[in-house]
Formats: sequence, C-alpha cells, structure tokens
Amino acid sequence: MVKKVFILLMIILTGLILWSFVPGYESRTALPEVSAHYVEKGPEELGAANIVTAVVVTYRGLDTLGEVTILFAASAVVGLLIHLNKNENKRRREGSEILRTGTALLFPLILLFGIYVFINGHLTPGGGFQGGAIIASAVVLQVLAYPNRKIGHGLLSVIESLSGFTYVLLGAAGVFLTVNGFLDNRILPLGEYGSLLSAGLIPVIYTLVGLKVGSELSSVVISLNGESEEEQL
Amino acid sequence: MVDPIYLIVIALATAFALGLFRKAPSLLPYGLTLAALAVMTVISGSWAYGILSGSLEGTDIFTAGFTPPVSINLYMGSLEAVLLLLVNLTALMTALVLRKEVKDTSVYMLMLLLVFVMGLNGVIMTRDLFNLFVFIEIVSIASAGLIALRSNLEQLGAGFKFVIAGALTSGFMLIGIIFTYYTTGSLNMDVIASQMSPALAATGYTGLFLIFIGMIMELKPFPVNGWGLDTYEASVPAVSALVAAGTTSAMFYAFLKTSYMSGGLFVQAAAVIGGMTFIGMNVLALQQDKSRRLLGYSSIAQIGLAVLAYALVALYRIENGEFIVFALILTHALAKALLFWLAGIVGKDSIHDWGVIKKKMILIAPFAVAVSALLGLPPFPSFFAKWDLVMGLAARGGMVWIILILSGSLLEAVYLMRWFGNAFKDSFNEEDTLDWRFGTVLPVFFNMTVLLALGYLSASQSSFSMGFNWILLGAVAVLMVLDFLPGIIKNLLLMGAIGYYGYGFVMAAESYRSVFAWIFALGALITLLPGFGVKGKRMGFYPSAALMFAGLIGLIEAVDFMGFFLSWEIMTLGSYFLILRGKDSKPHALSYMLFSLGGAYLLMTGFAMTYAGTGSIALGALVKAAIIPHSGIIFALLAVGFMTKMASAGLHIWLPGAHAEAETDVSPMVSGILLKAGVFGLLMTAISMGEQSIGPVSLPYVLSWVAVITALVANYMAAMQEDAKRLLAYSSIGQMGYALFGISLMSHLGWLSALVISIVHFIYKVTLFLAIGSVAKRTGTRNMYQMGGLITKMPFTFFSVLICIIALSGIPPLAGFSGKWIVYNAVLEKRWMLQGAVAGAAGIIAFLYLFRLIFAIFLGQLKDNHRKVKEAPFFLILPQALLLGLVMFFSFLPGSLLRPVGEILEEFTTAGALEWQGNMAISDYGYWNGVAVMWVFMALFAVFFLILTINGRRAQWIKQFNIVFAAERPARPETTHFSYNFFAPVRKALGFLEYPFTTNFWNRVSDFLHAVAGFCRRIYTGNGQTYLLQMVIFVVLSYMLTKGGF
Amino acid sequence: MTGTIALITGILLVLIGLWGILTNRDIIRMIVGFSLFDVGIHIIMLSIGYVAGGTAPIIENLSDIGKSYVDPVPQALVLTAIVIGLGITAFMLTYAVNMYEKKGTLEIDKFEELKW
Amino acid sequence: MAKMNYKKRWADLEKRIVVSPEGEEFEVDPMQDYFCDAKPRVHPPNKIAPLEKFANWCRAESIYILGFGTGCGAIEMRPLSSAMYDAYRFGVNWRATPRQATVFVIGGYASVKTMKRIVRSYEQMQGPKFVLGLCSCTINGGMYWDSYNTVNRLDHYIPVDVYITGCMPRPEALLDAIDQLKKRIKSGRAEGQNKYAENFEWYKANQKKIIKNWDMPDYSW
Amino acid sequence: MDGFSYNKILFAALTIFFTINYGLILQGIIGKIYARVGRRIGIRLFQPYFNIIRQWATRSAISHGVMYYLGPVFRFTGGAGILIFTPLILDAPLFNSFTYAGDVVLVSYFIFLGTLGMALGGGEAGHPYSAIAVTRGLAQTAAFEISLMLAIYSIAVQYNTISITEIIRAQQGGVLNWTLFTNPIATAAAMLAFLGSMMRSPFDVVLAPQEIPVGPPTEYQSQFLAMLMTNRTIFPVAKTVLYVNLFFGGVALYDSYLLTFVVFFLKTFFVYLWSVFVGVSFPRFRVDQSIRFFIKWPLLIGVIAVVAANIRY
Repeated sequence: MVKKVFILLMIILTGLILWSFVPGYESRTALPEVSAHYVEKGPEELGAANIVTAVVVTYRGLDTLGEVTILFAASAVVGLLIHLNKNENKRRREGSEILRTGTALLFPLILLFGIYVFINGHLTPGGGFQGGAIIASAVVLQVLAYPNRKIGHGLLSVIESLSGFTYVLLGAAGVFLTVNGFLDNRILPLGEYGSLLSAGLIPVIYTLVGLKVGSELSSVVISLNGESEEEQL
Repeated sequence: MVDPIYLIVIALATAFALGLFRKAPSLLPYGLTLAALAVMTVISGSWAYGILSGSLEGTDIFTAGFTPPVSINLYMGSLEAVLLLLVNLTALMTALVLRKEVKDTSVYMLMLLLVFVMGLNGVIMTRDLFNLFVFIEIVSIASAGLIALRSNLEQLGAGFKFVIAGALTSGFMLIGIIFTYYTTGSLNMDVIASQMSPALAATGYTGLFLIFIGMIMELKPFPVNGWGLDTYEASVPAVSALVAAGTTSAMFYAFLKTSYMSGGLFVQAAAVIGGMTFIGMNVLALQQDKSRRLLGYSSIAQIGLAVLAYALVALYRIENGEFIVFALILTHALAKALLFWLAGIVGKDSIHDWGVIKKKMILIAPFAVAVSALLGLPPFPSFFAKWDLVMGLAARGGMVWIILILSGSLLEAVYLMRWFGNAFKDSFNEEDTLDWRFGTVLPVFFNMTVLLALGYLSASQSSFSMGFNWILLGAVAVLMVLDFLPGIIKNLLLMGAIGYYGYGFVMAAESYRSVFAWIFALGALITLLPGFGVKGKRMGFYPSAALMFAGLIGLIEAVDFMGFFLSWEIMTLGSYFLILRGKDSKPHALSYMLFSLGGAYLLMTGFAMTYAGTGSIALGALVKAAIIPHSGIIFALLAVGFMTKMASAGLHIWLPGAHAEAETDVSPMVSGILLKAGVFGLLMTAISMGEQSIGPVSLPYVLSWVAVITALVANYMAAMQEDAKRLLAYSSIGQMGYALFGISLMSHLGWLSALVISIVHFIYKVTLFLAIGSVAKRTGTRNMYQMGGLITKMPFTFFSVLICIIALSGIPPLAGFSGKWIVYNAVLEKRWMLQGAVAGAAGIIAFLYLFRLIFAIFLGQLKDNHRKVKEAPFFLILPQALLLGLVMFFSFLPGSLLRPVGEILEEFTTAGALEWQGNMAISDYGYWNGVAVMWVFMALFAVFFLILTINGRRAQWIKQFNIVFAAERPARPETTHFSYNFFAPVRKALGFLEYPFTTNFWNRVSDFLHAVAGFCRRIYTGNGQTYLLQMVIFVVLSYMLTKGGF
Repeated sequence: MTGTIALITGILLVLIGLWGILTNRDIIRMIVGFSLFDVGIHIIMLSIGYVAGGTAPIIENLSDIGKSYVDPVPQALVLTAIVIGLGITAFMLTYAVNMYEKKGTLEIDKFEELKW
Repeated sequence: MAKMNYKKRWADLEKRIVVSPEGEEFEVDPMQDYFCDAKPRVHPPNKIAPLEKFANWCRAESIYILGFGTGCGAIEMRPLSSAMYDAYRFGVNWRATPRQATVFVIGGYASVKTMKRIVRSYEQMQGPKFVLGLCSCTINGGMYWDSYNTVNRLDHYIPVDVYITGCMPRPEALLDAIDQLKKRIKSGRAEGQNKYAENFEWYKANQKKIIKNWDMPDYSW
Repeated sequence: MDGFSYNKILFAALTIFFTINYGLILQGIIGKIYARVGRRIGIRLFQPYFNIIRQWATRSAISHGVMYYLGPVFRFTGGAGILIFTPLILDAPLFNSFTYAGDVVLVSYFIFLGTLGMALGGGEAGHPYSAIAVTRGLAQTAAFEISLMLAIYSIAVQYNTISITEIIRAQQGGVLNWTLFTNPIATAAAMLAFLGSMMRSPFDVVLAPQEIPVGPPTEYQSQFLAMLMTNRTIFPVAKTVLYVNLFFGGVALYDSYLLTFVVFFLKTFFVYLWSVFVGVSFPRFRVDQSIRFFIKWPLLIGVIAVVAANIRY
C-alpha cells in the first residue's frame, strides 16, 4: 500500500514535470518555418498531394527507412525467438463457422483494400504502413479462423526481403542519379499532380513499404501463432 | 570518397537480402554479412584516415535532395569517422566471434547484427533529433534481439528488462523531442543549437530536460542501471562486447550531440550524474565475482567517467577536451570489447575460475593490456586523457573532481586487478577448455595491438609535451615479441640493452640523479645475472623486468611531471607483473598494485596542484611550488605518494608479502632497487621544495616521526618473523624508514645519509635476498626454523650473509656504519634527538633480526634432509661476489663513497657538510676515520686469531651432536635447534608493537567498502518493475535538482 | 483550446500508462500499460502539431496552397512513432510468450535470476 | 622382546632414509653423521718443565668443580660454598658445564644409570681434568657392594685422582681431598686424562660391561 | 686527533696489557666484595690470574666449526677495539693510541662487534642454550641502549660535540664541572643503562648460570674460553672508562703519574661498584621484566634529559 502511494506520488511528480509544459502551450496559429515550406512548396517539389506522405517518404525518408527497419528487426527478433524455441504445438480451438465463413469472404477484400490504401498513399490519407497493417489484419483473421493451420514464412519472407532490398536500392539510386539524393523521389518523373502515377517514386516506395509491412506483421502474427517451415501459404 | 550514406545502404540492403537465404547453407549469409561489415569498415576507415590525415574534410550528407532543415542530414566529421570505424570494426570482429552461433540462429542473428550496426552508424552520424530517436530505437530493438541469442531464462529476463527500460526511456525522450519541436519549430539539431538562447532554454526547459534525461538513461547512470548490468551478464559475451564498445560509444556521442544542442544546459547535472555513476559502479563492483557482470559494472563506470570528463571539460573549459573525452571512450571501447571476447574464450563466469586462461599463456598479454588500459596506466590513451583532465581541472580549481576521479579509478583497480591476479595465479581444472579459434582469438589480439598503437599515437595528442624516451618502451616491445626465445638469450639481450643504454644514461645523469642512475643501471645488470641460471623460456619475465627498468630509467631521465609520472606508472606496472610471478603472491601483488596506484594518484594530484600554481609541468617547477599557496599540501601529497613506494608505516602492508613471495631474483630487484625510486622521488621533492608546513605543522617534522616509527616497528616485526624472506622484507621497510628520516632532516647531512643508506641498502639487500633466496631454493622452504647448520653446506652464502648483516647493522669496520654516523651528526645538527633515539633503538632491534637470520639458517643444528644440500648455483653467487667486493671497497675507503655524494649535495646546501682531512671525516660534532678503524680491526683480528691458532692447534673438530646436553645427548636436530618463536621474551614484553594496527585499518577500510557495496547493490533487485520505478524516481529527482523545484 | 485538451489528455494517458506499468505485476498488463503510455505520447505529439483552424495537410489542388493546414511534421512523426511502438509491443509480447513458456508464469518479480 | 624395546627406544639413532628438498633419497646414519667418533688422544705435558710446573700450579690453585651431584655425597659439596667453609678462598669454584670444569667430584655411589652420565660428562671435560671419588661407595661399593646396579670400584671406569672415605664424609674431608688433589697436581702426577686415553680400550670395555644400552660413539666429545 | 704513527701500535698493546692486569685485579676486588657481602672470606685477590692462566694452559680443545673458532676472536677484537678507541686518560699519548679513529658513536657501535662475535660463535656450537642466551642478551641490550642513547644525545647537545676527548675536556676544572653535576638527569639515565650493560643482577638472566649454563659461551672451553675470559677482564673496564669519560669528568693527566692512576682507579672502581652494589642488593629480572623496566623509567628519564638539554643548551 505504502508502495502504491509512493508510486502515485512519483506519477504525480512526473505529471508535474509534464505539466510544466502546459502553461506555455497554446495551439499554433501559424506553421513553423519548415512545415510551412512543406505545405507551400511540397506539392510543387514532390508532386504529392498528401503532404504527410511527402514528409514521411521523402523529406524525412530516412526516418521511414528506419521505421521499416524497426519493424524488420522486430519481426527478426520474433522469428529468432520462435526459431530458437520450437516446441510441439498445442492444438487450439478452431474458429467458429461464422468466423471461418466470414474470413473466407473478407480475406480477399481486406487484402484488396490494403493494397488500395498504400497505392494511394500520396494522394489520400493512408500509405504503406496503414496498408500493410490492413493486409496483416487479413492474416490475423485467417489465423483466428484456422489457428491450427500452419503457415510457412517462405513466401512472406521473400516478399519482405525483396521489397526491403528494393526499397534500399531505390533509395540508393537517388545518390547515383542526383546530388545528395538518397531517397529522393524525383528520380522518376513527378507526373501529373493528383493522379495515381504521380509524385515520382513515392507510390513505388509506398507499395514496397506496404508489402514489406504487410508481410512483416503477418509473419509476426504467424510466428506468434507457432511457426512451421513445411507448409507454404 | 565513398558517400557515407552507403554505410547505411550496405548494412540495410544486406540485412534485407538475407531473408532470401533462409534456406541456404549458413556459410553464404554469414559470408555476406562479413563482407558487408568489412566494406563498411573500409569505408569508415578510409574516412577516418582521410579526415585525420587532413586530406578530407568533414562533410554534410544530405538526403532527399534537399538541404536541412527541410530534410534530414547526416554529418561525417573526424569524431564520427573514428567512432564509425570503431563500431564497424568491433562489429566485424564480433561477427567473427559469433561464427558458432550462426547455425542455431538461422539468418536472424545476422540480420539483427547488421541492423544493429546500421543503427549505431545512424546514431553517430545523424543530425536530426527525431531521426536520432529512430536510430536509437533500432539499436535497442536489435540489441534486445541479440541479447536473447540463446533464449535461455536469464537472457529472456534480462532482455525483457532491457526492453521495458528502453521503452520508458524512449517514451520520455519522445515527449522531450516533441516539446522541443514545439518551442523551436525544428528538429534539426544544428538549427536548434543556433537558436539556443537563455530565453529559449527557459521556455523549452521541459523538452530539453526530457531529451537530456532520456539520453542519460540510455547511458545507464547509477543507480538506475540494473537492467544494463543484467544485459551485460546474460548476453553472449561477443554481443556484450559489441554493446559495451559499440552502443555505449555511439550513445555517448549522441548524448554529446544533444548536449551541444541544448547549449550545455545540463552540464552540471551531467557532471554529478557521471561522477556518481563512476564512483557508485566502482564501489558496487567490489562485491562482484561474476566476470561478465563485473565487466558490466566496469563499462558503466567508464561511461560515467566519460560523461563526467565531458561535463568537466565543458564546465571548466579545459583545453584539449575532445582528446580527453574520446581517448577515454576509445580506450574503454577497445579494452572492454577485448575483455568480453576474452570472457567468451574463457567461457567461465566466476572470476575464480579464470585460471583456465593459463592454458594459453599468451592470452595473459591481451588481458594485461586491457586491464591496464582501463585503469589508465601508461602507455594507453586513457592515461594521457586522465593526465590532461586532472591537470586541466587543477589549473581551474576543480580539486574535488580530481579526488573523485582518482578515487574512482583506485576502486576500479581493486576489482580489475583482483580479477587479473586470480586469473594469473589460480589453478585450473585440466579438463576445462578454451574456445580457442581463429575467429575468437584474432579480435582479442587485434584490439590489443590497436590499444598499444593508440597509446603511442595519443602521446602526441596530449596537450602536454612529454620528456619520455619511447625507445625504452620500444625495447620492452621487442622483448615481448621475442618472448619465444630461450631465457638466456633474452637475458643477454636485456642486459646488453641496459648496458648499452645505461652507460650513456649514467654518464648523462646529473647531481643526485646520478646516484640513483648508478643504483638502477648497476642494479639492473647485477640482478639480471641470476637469470642465466634459470632454464627454460621464462615467459613474461623479461618483458616485465624490462618494463620496470624502463620505468626506473625514465624516472631519472624525466624532465617534466608527465614523463616522471609516466615512468612511475610503467615501473609500477612492470614490478607488479614481476611480483605477481611469485608463488603465493596473489594477494600481495594486488595490495602492492593498489597502494602503488593510490600513491601514484596522490603524486598526480600533487603534480597537478603544482601545475595549477606555477603553470609549468617541468620538474623544476617544484622549486617554484615552494612558495605558492598550498605548497604544504603539495609537499604532503607528493611525500605520501612517494612514501607508499617506500612502504612507510601505515602504507607498508603490501611490502612484506610482495617481496617475500617474489621469485629469488625478483626479490632483490623489487627490494634492492625499486624501493629507491621512492627515495629518489622524495629526495627530489625535499630538495626542490625545502621545508614546508601545513598551518603550524612542519611536514618534515611529521615525516621524521613517521620515519622513525616505521624503522622501529618494522625492525621489531622483522625480528618476529619465521619466514626468512619476510624478515628481509620487513628489514627493507625499516631501512627505508632510515632513508626517510634522513630526507626529513632537510639538511646536508640528512640527505647525505639518505643517499648513503640508499646505496648501501641496495648493495646488501640485493645480496641478502640473493643469498637467502638461494638458501630457500636449495632447502625448499623459507621458514627459518626448518633450516639450520647450513654454514658447512653453503659456506659462501653464509659469508655473504655475514658481511651483509654486519654492514646492515652498521657495525663499524664495514660500510654500513657511515650511514649511522652521519645520521647521528645530522640529528644533533637538527636537534631531533627523540627521533634520533627511536631510530637508534630501531638500529639495535635490527641486531635481533639479523642475528636470528644468520643463526637460524646457518648456525645451530643441520637438519636430516639438508645434509646433501649444495652451495648456491654459480649465477646466484656471482652477483653476490660482485656486490661483496663493492661493500669491501666502500668499507676500506669510505671516503670514496661519501666524498662524491657529499659534493653532489653541496650544490643544494653546504651547511654542516663534512670536512675531510685525509681519510678523516669531520662534522660539526664529531669525527670518524673509517680507514683507521678498518686497519685497527684487521690488526687486532689478525693478532688474536694468531694467538688462538698457535695455542689451540690441537683442537679436535667435532660434530653437531657433540654438545653438553646435561649428560645426555640430543635426539634429533629438529628438537635441538632453537629457532621457533626466537624472541619469545621480547614478544612478551613488547608484543603490543605487533598489534596489526595498519593491517586492521586497511582491512576495515576494505571491509567497509565491500559492505557498502554489498548493501547498496541490493537496489539491483532483479525485478524489472522496480527498475522502472527507480527510473521514474531518477527522472523526478533529476528534474527537481536541476531546476530546483517544479 | 482543442490542442490544450488533447495535450492534457495525452499527459493523463501517459500517467495512467505509467501507473499501469508500475503497479501491475503481470507482464501482459504491463505491456498494456506501455501501450497506453505510447498512445498518450502520440496524442501529445498530435496536439503539438495542431494549428487552430487548420485542416489535414492534403492539398488536392495546387491552388489550395496557402490555406491553413495543421502541421504535417508531427503527423509524420506520429506515424513513425506508432510503427515503432507497434514493433516494440510485438517484441514485448514475443518475449512474454517465451518467458511464459520457460517459466510458466508471467509475474515480473519471478524473473529475478540476475541481480546484484 | 627386550631387544625390540631397545630398538624402539633409540629409534633416533637408527639409520633412516630421508628425502632431500630436491627429492633425492639418501640415508642418514646418526652415529656417523651427528657424532664425532674420534678416539681420545694423549696430551703430553709441556716440554718446557718450568712452564708446565707453573701451569700445574695455576691448575691446582684454580679448581673448577663440575656442578653435577651424582649421588647422596653431593650433599656434602654444597656446604663448601657456604660462609662456614668458604671453599672459594682455596680457589675452588663451581661450573655448570663440563666444558668449563676441571674437577669432577663423584658424589657417592654411582648407579649403572648414572655411570653412563658420569662417563659422558667426564669425557666432555677438557683436560687436564681430575676426579675426586667421594664416599666409600666409589671405592668398593660401600653399603651397596652387592647391589645389582651400583658400581663397585670407580677407577675401573674412569681414572680417579683422590678417594675420600666415609659414609658420609664431612665437608672438611672434601676440603682435605681438594688439598690432596692440589698437591698431586702440583707434583705433576695427576695425569688421569692421559691415563684414560692410553687405556681407553680397557676403560671402555669395563664401562660397556655394565652399561648395556651404550647408544653413542665410544667417546663423547 | 693526530694521525697514525708506528709507536701507537706499541701504545695500543700496552694499553691492552695494562687493562688486562687492571681488570684482573678489579675482578679480584669485586669478588672479595661479593664474598664480604655474603660474610665470607672470599677469593684471593689474584685468583682471577690463576683462573685465566689455567684456562690458557688447557691441553685439549674441541672446535665446533669456523664461526665457533672465530667467535672469540671477534669478541676480543671488539673489546680491545673499544679500549683503544676510547681515551683512557686524557691527553696521555700512551692511553690515546687510536682515539683519532672515531667518536662516541664509533665506540658505542664497536661494542656490537664483540656481541656479534659471541653470538655467532655460540650459535655455531649448536647448543640451544647459547641461542637462548643470545636472544636474551640482545633483547636486553635493545632495551637499555635507548636510554643510553638519549643520555649521550643529551650531553652531546650540552657539550656541542660527540668527540669523547672533547667531552672530557669540557668537564675539567673541578668536580662540579662533571656531567654528573651539570646534567644529572642524563647521568641517571645512563647509569641505569649501565646496569643493564654489565650483565650483573638484576639483569643477569642472560647468563643464568644453572638454567642455561653460563649463557652464550656454554660450549666454550679451553683457549676459546680463555680468550673470552681475557675479554671479560678488559670489557667491563672499557665500558666503565667510557662512562667515566662521559659522565664523571674522565681522567686527566696529572703531574704525578701516581695521582693519575689513583684517580683512574677510584673513578672506574666506584662506577663499577655501582653495578656491584645494585647487583648484590636486587634479585634477578626475567628478560621481559627487564625490558619493561628499561622502557619505563630509564627511558622516561632519558627523554627528560634530552628535552631538558634541548631547552637549556
């Protein structure tokens, strides 16, 4: 009890630290310089309607690469731990009839939606991560419906590796083709503003990211469910 | 030049591509990984070389085709290049070491390794705050994966604690980043730094603080680092190596970047936290006996030191700060990686099981190098860094920090040296194996080489010019390389080198230096002679001896404090290795090292204060230091520092064991020669600084009492020893007490006596140790009561002991008397009669132990098993004969010794100098004609001998049991030889002198520290949640203390 | 005002998350605490990027440039942060699964193999 | 049985194998290695007669008696140092060690056990040395003449210079005997040491006849 | 303080000869005094002569080894050395043969040569009693030397010299100039130390005639003992002379040789007698008791002497 009171006290004190920021805070009325640059010059420079996407994929592309890497590392760790602790799998209760039927129905739709989301990442809210997550949710559904079906990593990891590798290569291509152009999307023509095939490399990268995130999250889910090397998806 | 962005590209591309090789034979992905790491190493290496050699300049690396702050940028400068090289090299080496793990872990481990390295590269290079956060997350996730490489319970537990601690830290940091973004409108560190102003610092305080505290917590500050320790302990050693070398260096650099960004807002807090970590971890490590956890403690402590160094450099505006901080970091990274790899090779966790390392003796070399480097011993970069730091601090009034740094270093020495001693001395199970593979061994030796090379390079980087002759260390290195040769050849080489160098060196030495130059050079040659009698290679002996003699020579040649101190440490190091070679020398070598280091740190402080006061580090500055404020404290520091080497009362407890347990020909080196280094230093101080006092207390007066009490108690203790070599060791303490007394008299005669005692003590103590050593060798014991009657078996040895004890006790016809006579006159001149009387009493107590020595060993009853003992081997007798010749020469012509030495001292003071009339020395009080005494003695002796022989020519020579035994006969020599507890009545009367005040005192200090460590380390409960709570408390408290409220 | 509310909500969530982390001995609950903690941080980030009266920074026509948009940078950052948080959560869960399999319990204070 | 006991008792003097510090094994024979086994030598008087005479005079006037009371007669020796008899005035003195004594007063009966010690002590004295046989027992065994363990005639075992009869003799008799001894020394006839050396075999045989456990070399140096 | 000339060898020999005779007579007298205290008639005055000649005339001898053989030589060298390094009579060339070789420090250290010789010789005899006695002797010496040293320091400061000749000279001109009167505390300390050095009761457990027969020389006999006995005649005289010189005005050379010798005799005799008187009055100390004694009172007095001298001079 004393401990909890003490913890509470500490949390309150932590709250005070954070609170010290609040009095000085008020919602901005104007954008900071850099953000203003993004909003004002972004569409022209990168040709992406979704400024957030422009920031994520190009202006702060290195962050995104790192982000992808983190997911990659997480999935590698999950893979490693599962790989190291192969143990006989307990049988789990199968999903209900409704679930299985629903899954069969929804699975392709969800996949399709996911692909839509990341392909249109530069135009509408959404993007590679979101799309990838949607795709992975399809796999989650699958796993929930058929918990005893063992799904192999083979294809997923090939997709994951290839998309990641390509992403890096495309980023590096910028260095070759332009000055200081690592992850520069402008090595492809910007195209017509607002159309699907515009904003240079952004849709490509987002596609790759989507594939990669989708396959990574899927493989994490599958790994957590219990890995099997034999069966392929 | 290759764009540094490729470092990231290559690592990532390879990592991603590895997924394609899941099914391939493990060699292929492994080869790819190695290749990627090698290419990265080459790239970073070429940048490091280019920038350091000046052919390249630091460059910004822009991404996305924009310039910052619009896009994220990286920076490649000299520091970055060096750190990248370090990280990538360590990663490459670690990959080599991890070869065995590849099979079990599929491609995952390799992926994680590459991602990890990529993250480190990013952390080092990035200039964007959020990007830094991303890279830190990459590093922490990848390392959390690598920690669980074997996925056992310990690793999982440690990994989980690591993850949650990391999550909490990064959470705070992220809040900090976003707050800062709000206040500054930018994420680019350079932009933020350029905007930084007091006003901004005030409004953005919370954000900056959270970033700071996050970064600090990444560096595992004391006491919120239990998770870090667990990580170090649980991981595969190779991974720990990478974490210790790579992560900490990169995180430290990131910390520096953020700290620069905030305009040094939290420098004071960093200093406090760094200092606390350095001391705290070193104290807590005392109780640790698991090697990897110990290394964890040490790593964190070292990072604490680096943080502290950075903060102090910033606070006190110390010059050459970059060198200081990075020398510390680099040394730590290289040495710590080496030690972790070594732990992997050894495969034993308890430091008591490390004896197995001796299966490959050569592994001792990197071990020694790493430990020395961590302790900041020369010639490693950390030595120069610490020197610069301490000097800078002193010059700017940071005395408290100096004390903190040096005491922390001393604590660190306790456990590291104890560990090293264990490894070197402990026995091991023959069945145990080492993980001796190319992949594991190469990194170890590679890092060792790098450390040595860096040492040489960093000497020039220090902001202090240094009068040290690197040729000396070069010779040591040559001997180290040639260690595979037979001992005799190495001995010839070393003697040749000393002879060749020594000639010029002795000739070049001036003033009182020449006296010590003679002792060191001649002593080296003479004490190396017995080495010819030792068969086999004697691995490690000659490099160590060379190291010690190099230090001694350097001491004489030094022209400035740095050269002097460096030589001092080198000498200490060499002698430590020599002493450690002895049979049961483990604890004694440790205490020797600790006291020496403690003394050395006092010297360093004293030098630093002198530098602060005079602005010069030339040895001549000591003269100027005599009149600056605090000169008394400087004198006291230096005196105590040198007195640890001379083993004065209170600081002596290392000596008896160290000298007694050392090998036969090492004892004379460390006793006859090495102790004179302390005399030299103290004499230099005394001559340069003159009489000093702290307040009303005159320091020479205090010294004089310490000296005579040392002499008295040490001589008494010597008389109570059963072990012959311990007896001699205590005798050395007593003799050094006389020398100290001579110095403390601060007069011509006093110094003359100190010099004369140094010379004759060198002669007879070397002889005695050789003689007694050869007896111990022949009889297989050092206990005197187990010997007896050896005069007939070892007549020459007896003779040399006889001459030496007469000389040592100062009985007139021999050379020892001159020292006593001068002391009497000096005492009268100074009128310190009470001290003089105590010294005199000590001199008489000396008879007690001297008689015991010669009686119990050579006289009395010969034991059964010694009936076939042979005379000492030739190479032990030869040096004795040479030295006896010297004794006799000085005895016949005392003037030949006293006159030149006296003339040397007349340069400093002539008051009370001896006046010479022919062979007669005349002082203000008395006179003495050594030649006349000698001739009278000889004449009387001859006449009486003749009378006895003419009258007693019919004497029947009888055997040992033909004694009057109350009409009975003795039964056994053992029961007839009176030797055990020889001075029982004295013990009955004066036993209180034996009460181990000093030993108890130091034991209590040690017990106290260990108890504190044992108590305090309970904060590391092992419960991850508690660790989190501690971290929250830490954040709260830090905020309160830095801001002074909320 | 909207921004302040969001900010305070975020801070509260952070604190609640902390409470969860520090008081629940069950590892899964702790992970939930961390998720809350993360979400709180994300909300704080969004509140920072809020510009009064601004809309989402999606410029469908080039002519819309110059209108009031909210700050896209925190949004980008939050996206990254979410993904990182996701990775870490997945990661913790994996650890939890493995720890449970090794020890049969999920109480954090049972994992004290290493201490001192 | 007796022999075995004997062996056990004097195990100290048996040959034994010892190991040197270097691990070499070798035999130690205590009789050879620890004791000098030379025979006593005859020490002829100084050739220069006056010198010898002077020396004898000094020997006579400086009597150092070995303070070893072998039997009940020794009780008569003590009063000599008292104020009543004050033998010091005759140049008599007592010494605790045979090495420094010149006169051995055999104080009464000499049992076999004591005889061994008497012989040893006598042999350890440096000559010229003289023996006074005190009490009748030293002459013929006295009242113990038929005892199983008392020596009957002392001069069969060591040369005796002067006998004193009586049982017990008075201290005055001892003083008189000392006087007689002085005369004998001054006249140069007190050559007991040389007699012992010359007839060493005979004496030793006699001694060994009664002392069975002679556990030393023949002559105790 | 002139240098060497060959007649000094003769002088030295004469000094030794004179001292041997003087010492033997002194022994006779002391023996007589001892007897009188015990109400005996006691030895004849020349008994020591008989003893020593008898000892030198011993026919047989045994030797335990080289150091055993050389021990008495060392011992005698030590004793004779002190004698000829100390001025027996001030300014008498005959009795100042080698005083130019050194001062009081030399003399007090030369004493140990004899001690060492005895110890080594007795040690090689292999007799445990020798070693026991040597340990006792050394222990006792170590104890009493401190107060002697303090006393010597005290008078060295007083007279500003450590040359024995100069110290004697400074005490000339009347009885009241003696150290005894000018520095009584130092004298007291020294005279207590003197008791210890004379090996008489209560400090004679070193010899303990019956317990460890005659101490270190327990195995000595024949001419070896004779040499030790000769040394024993001169050694106490030499020591006494040293004390007389330092504390009782020394012996000046008077116009009449007879007077000079009478003064010499009286002074040395009475100083010697001090130890005899104490000896006949007090029982024996054990070694630890005598050490405790010496590090208590004599030491305290010695410290006072030094402090007082330091203040006064």
